Amino acid sequence: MKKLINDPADVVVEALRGMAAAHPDRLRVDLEHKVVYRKDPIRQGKVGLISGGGSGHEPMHGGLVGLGMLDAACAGEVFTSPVPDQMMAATKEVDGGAGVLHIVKNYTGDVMNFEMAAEMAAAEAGTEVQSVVVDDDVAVQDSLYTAGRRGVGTTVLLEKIVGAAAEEGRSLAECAELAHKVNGNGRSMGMALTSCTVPAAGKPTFDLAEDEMEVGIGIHGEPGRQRLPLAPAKDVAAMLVEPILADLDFTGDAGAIVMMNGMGGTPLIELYLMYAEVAAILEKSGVTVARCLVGNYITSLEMAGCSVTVLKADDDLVGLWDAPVNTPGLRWGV
Amino acid sequence: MKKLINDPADVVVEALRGMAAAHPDRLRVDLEHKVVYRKDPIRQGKVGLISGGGSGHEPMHGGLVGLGMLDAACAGEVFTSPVPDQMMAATKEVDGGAGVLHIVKNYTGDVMNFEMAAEMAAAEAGTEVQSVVVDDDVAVQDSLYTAGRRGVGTTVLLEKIVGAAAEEGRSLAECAELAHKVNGNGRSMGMALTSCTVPAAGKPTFDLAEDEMEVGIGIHGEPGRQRLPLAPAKDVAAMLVEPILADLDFTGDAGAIVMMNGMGGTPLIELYLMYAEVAAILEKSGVTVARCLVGNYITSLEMAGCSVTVLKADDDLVGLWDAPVNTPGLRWGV
Amino acid sequence: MANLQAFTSWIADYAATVTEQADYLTDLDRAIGDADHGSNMRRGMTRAAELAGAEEFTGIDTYLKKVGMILVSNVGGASGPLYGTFFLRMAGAFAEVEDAGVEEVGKGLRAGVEGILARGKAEVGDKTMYDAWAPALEAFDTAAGSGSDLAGALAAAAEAAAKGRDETEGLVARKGRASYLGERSRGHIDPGATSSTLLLESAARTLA
Amino acid sequence: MANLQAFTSWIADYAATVTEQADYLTDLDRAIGDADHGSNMRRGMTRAAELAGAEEFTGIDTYLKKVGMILVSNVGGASGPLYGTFFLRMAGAFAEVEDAGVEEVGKGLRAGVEGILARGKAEVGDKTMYDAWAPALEAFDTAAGSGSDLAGALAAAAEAAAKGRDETEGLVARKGRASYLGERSRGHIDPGATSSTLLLESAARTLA
Ligand SMILES: Nc1ncnc2c1ncn2[C@@H]1O[C@H](COP(=O)(O)OP(=O)(O)O)[C@@H](O)[C@H]1O
Ligand SMILES: Nc1ncnc2c1ncn2[C@@H]1O[C@H](COP(=O)(O)OP(=O)(O)O)[C@@H](O)[C@H]1O
Ligand SMILES: [Mg+2]
Ligand SMILES: [Mg+2]
Ligand SMILES: [Mg+2]
Ligand SMILES: [Mg+2]
Repeated sequence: MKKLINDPADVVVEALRGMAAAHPDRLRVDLEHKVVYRKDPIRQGKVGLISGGGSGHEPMHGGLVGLGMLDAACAGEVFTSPVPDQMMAATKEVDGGAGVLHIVKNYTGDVMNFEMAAEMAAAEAGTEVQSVVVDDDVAVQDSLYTAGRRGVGTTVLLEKIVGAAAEEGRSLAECAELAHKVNGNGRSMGMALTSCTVPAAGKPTFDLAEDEMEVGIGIHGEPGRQRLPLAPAKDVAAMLVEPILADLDFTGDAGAIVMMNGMGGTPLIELYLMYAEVAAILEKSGVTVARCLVGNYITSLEMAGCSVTVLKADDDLVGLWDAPVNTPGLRWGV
Repeated sequence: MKKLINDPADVVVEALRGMAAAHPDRLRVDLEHKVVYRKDPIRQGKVGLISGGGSGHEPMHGGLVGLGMLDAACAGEVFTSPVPDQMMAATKEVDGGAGVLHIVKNYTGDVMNFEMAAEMAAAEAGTEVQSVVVDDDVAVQDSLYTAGRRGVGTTVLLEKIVGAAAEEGRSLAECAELAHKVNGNGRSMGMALTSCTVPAAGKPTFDLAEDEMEVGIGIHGEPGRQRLPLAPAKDVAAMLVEPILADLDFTGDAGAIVMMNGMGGTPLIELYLMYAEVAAILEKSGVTVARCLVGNYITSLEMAGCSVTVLKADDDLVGLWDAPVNTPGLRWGV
Repeated sequence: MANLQAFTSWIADYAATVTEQADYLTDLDRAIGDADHGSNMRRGMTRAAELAGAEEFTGIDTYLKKVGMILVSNVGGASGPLYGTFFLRMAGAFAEVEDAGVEEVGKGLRAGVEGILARGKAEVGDKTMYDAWAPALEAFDTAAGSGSDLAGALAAAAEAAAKGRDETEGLVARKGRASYLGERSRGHIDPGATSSTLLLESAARTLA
Repeated sequence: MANLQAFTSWIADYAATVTEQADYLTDLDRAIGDADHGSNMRRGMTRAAELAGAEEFTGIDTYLKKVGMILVSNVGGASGPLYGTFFLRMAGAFAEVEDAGVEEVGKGLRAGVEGILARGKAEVGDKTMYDAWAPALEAFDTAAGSGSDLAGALAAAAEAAAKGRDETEGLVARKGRASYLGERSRGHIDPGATSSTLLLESAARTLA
């Protein structure tokens, strides 16, 4: 296992220490609870926004804490959802009297831990908590009888948009409604060229031959839906975008917000090349790109690969997207 | 070779096409000459800032074009310096009457191609061109009889700082002087956990065993100065920072601007962890960190590894650092 | 009959077991999950054995409650809430019980498994830990009903759990992370069903 | 005697040679450089053979000048300016020469190599292409001085270049990318000295 780490058991807390050292002007890190907060206490009357999940997806979520985005991010062990204690601590801390929204990715572990935290927080402090569960991964067939779709790329876009809404003073109910809308409008699909290695496990989660790729992966180094022969970027782009377009109609007036996301080990030159292919398919399909992001935003350790997220926009969403944001991972307008 | 590409021969131009598609609001890309420009023509009276080099180091340089930074970036083939025609075209385009500064990394090829371009531009259009050659890599022993040190991480910081100076209206002579000062004050050192693969070559530039690392690498997938057994992050940090501190005294009042840079295949979680180690060593050595960057800024395709850059600052440099910048790779204040 | 001491041994024994089997459990999770079930269980159970071992308890119930809390607070993932809830609910069955016999332990297991069901909402055949627990409970009750003592009932439960665990191999997952694999989840044993079987085997060794 | 036709064959032959040897040249560059010398030379020479081949030229000088310009404009890296300058400077020696003999070719080679020196400022022993060119020039002149014809002089030059190229193996690089490796550059043949030797061998095949 080739990683820039010390003891595998200390990876998360040591990385958080680095975040604290790198962003003393913007972040405050509770190393005991492994929670990243905005530097300044929450503004009274603002809805508190919390997310969290297993580590290994950086910059999500800790790098998305800051003005116009999250108020707190709870970091679990690598690929393991955080525990309720963390969410409870964060919930108490970012309760500015207007309630707290939990942004949860749809994984059994995340959902159960956030659920327990919400129950406990409600019982203990009387904080009003609402939750949104993100489930946007079209690689997974949706069904009442299964765990449903995974929460992947839309999470990043949702945190930006709902973060802006909370910043401009919308209520908890409005923020929650908006979050559900964003989740309903967003779809993602990912693929991997290589596996990744969980530090504590010490070896790759799966093996891929030199001429193979996994299509339909999530963000936890899990194998995908299909193992296929390695294909040119053009074909990979089609494999990612077509199932997204087949799942929802994105040809609205306001167009779409698109994210071409890297899984951690794929360099920017390839992401830009892939984005050219994705943009071409979208254009041919009549989908206008209103805004886009190209880069590493929701990753899977050092996995090589990428994912595409398309979010059907409207004027409200685009306006919130353009609102100022100041986090280590996403910054504009300030 | 596992890459998200089509034909290896088309990688650079296709990635540029992706940049153009992703940033239509900020960039304009001349695909024929492979030059990335700011969207808006140069402001009359502003010094034009050009850099360029082989591709494969993204976001540098194309992703560093924009307000407060570069006016144009010339993209060579992967790891191959651009040709004089590109620099000439760019020089003509960004000549706002105040002259043009070429920012060149110290590689034989880059230096010679930029030299030819400057000669030709001067002869043809009468544009006043000055050059700064960045040579900050302490892994390479400096000597009059060799090609000297490589230009690596300091290039990014220099482009930011001199970009701000040009933006605020400093003259060509002042910008050139500032550039030389930044270069004189900056030092870098890098290491690799894995090699990278040049698309046209199709196989890794070097092979590293599972328990080995290369220390003292540059940014072209070249082997480093030393092959050593894999070490914990703490020791790696010391191997990178100590030669830097031994080469220059950074204990000034204004402190230092520090960049913890990833080589392309190393995820952010490891870069933050490494930054914690680097920050600890700097603190123990009496070096105050005035500003810092943690992320992928000057990369070597999909190589796993990192580099550290330390730039001795003063109030002028810190002020210029804080000035607004709006590029795909670096953005604040706007 | 199992007293507080026996329950403490159970937790210690299970902590040792999952520590020893951590790599195996992680390997199972690598095939159809995210390669962390072994480290999750090791982290949680080591803490539980240590922390709860360091305190004095007045009863089985407060002890098991503490174990559950430690798991909830230290594991995360799917297994943290599931095993945590299991012990928290189980604890409730031992209020004022000093020496637990086959009846009390049977109640405790049932309460615990109901907790797993309440949290995870799995059904038999979903390829989760419940595929070990459901037949185990049934076997326990059948044994107890036909006069088995605690040792016999736990042995029957452990045996049934192992069978249920083995049968997960043929199933397509409908719950948990493995469900994302669809058909590809078939042909692999479920990690949680495996750690659950280990827990019952450990109980059979220590509680009677 | 070599006319324009012969020089065109030279460029075509060399383009074919570096295309065939591209992987080998890149492998040499992989060991002590950045794994692109083969693709650089192939890209540049293919263009040169194609583009210059498609045009009509009035003389050797304008033809070689065009080749030089194409290399400068299409190769980049260290080899682009070096080989480009070589041909540009060489071209100057053939003004108004229709049939080049041993004397003119000697002058041309010398002018070209002076261009390489002016650009690259290498010395003998720096482990660069100049380590092939310096002995090659000397051997050419010695042969010419002792009455060799163009064929003989070029053969002598190519042979000396090959020897110089082989000797780069024992050297520590002081110029170019390989210099960053310090002692570790020893034990590898310089890629540019190799492509330069190929250029002279090609000349020996085509120019006489
Ligand atoms: N809804 C559920 N109900 C019961 N057990 C479940 C459920 N979802 C997952 N599990 C169990 O959890 C195990 C995985 O645990 P673990 O790997 O520690 O957590 P995670 O899946 O979050 O990485 C699975 O093998 C399965 O037995
Ligand atoms: N200063 C120099 N003078 C002469 N030749 C040089 C010099 N620097 C480098 N070279 C030659 O250039 C060759 C490398 O060319 P190439 O790989 O195409 O360019 P780059 O080094 O830019 O990748 C070296 O093998 C060497 O022969
Ligand atoms: Mg997990
Ligand atoms: Mg090169
Ligand atoms: Mg797991
Ligand atoms: Mg090279």
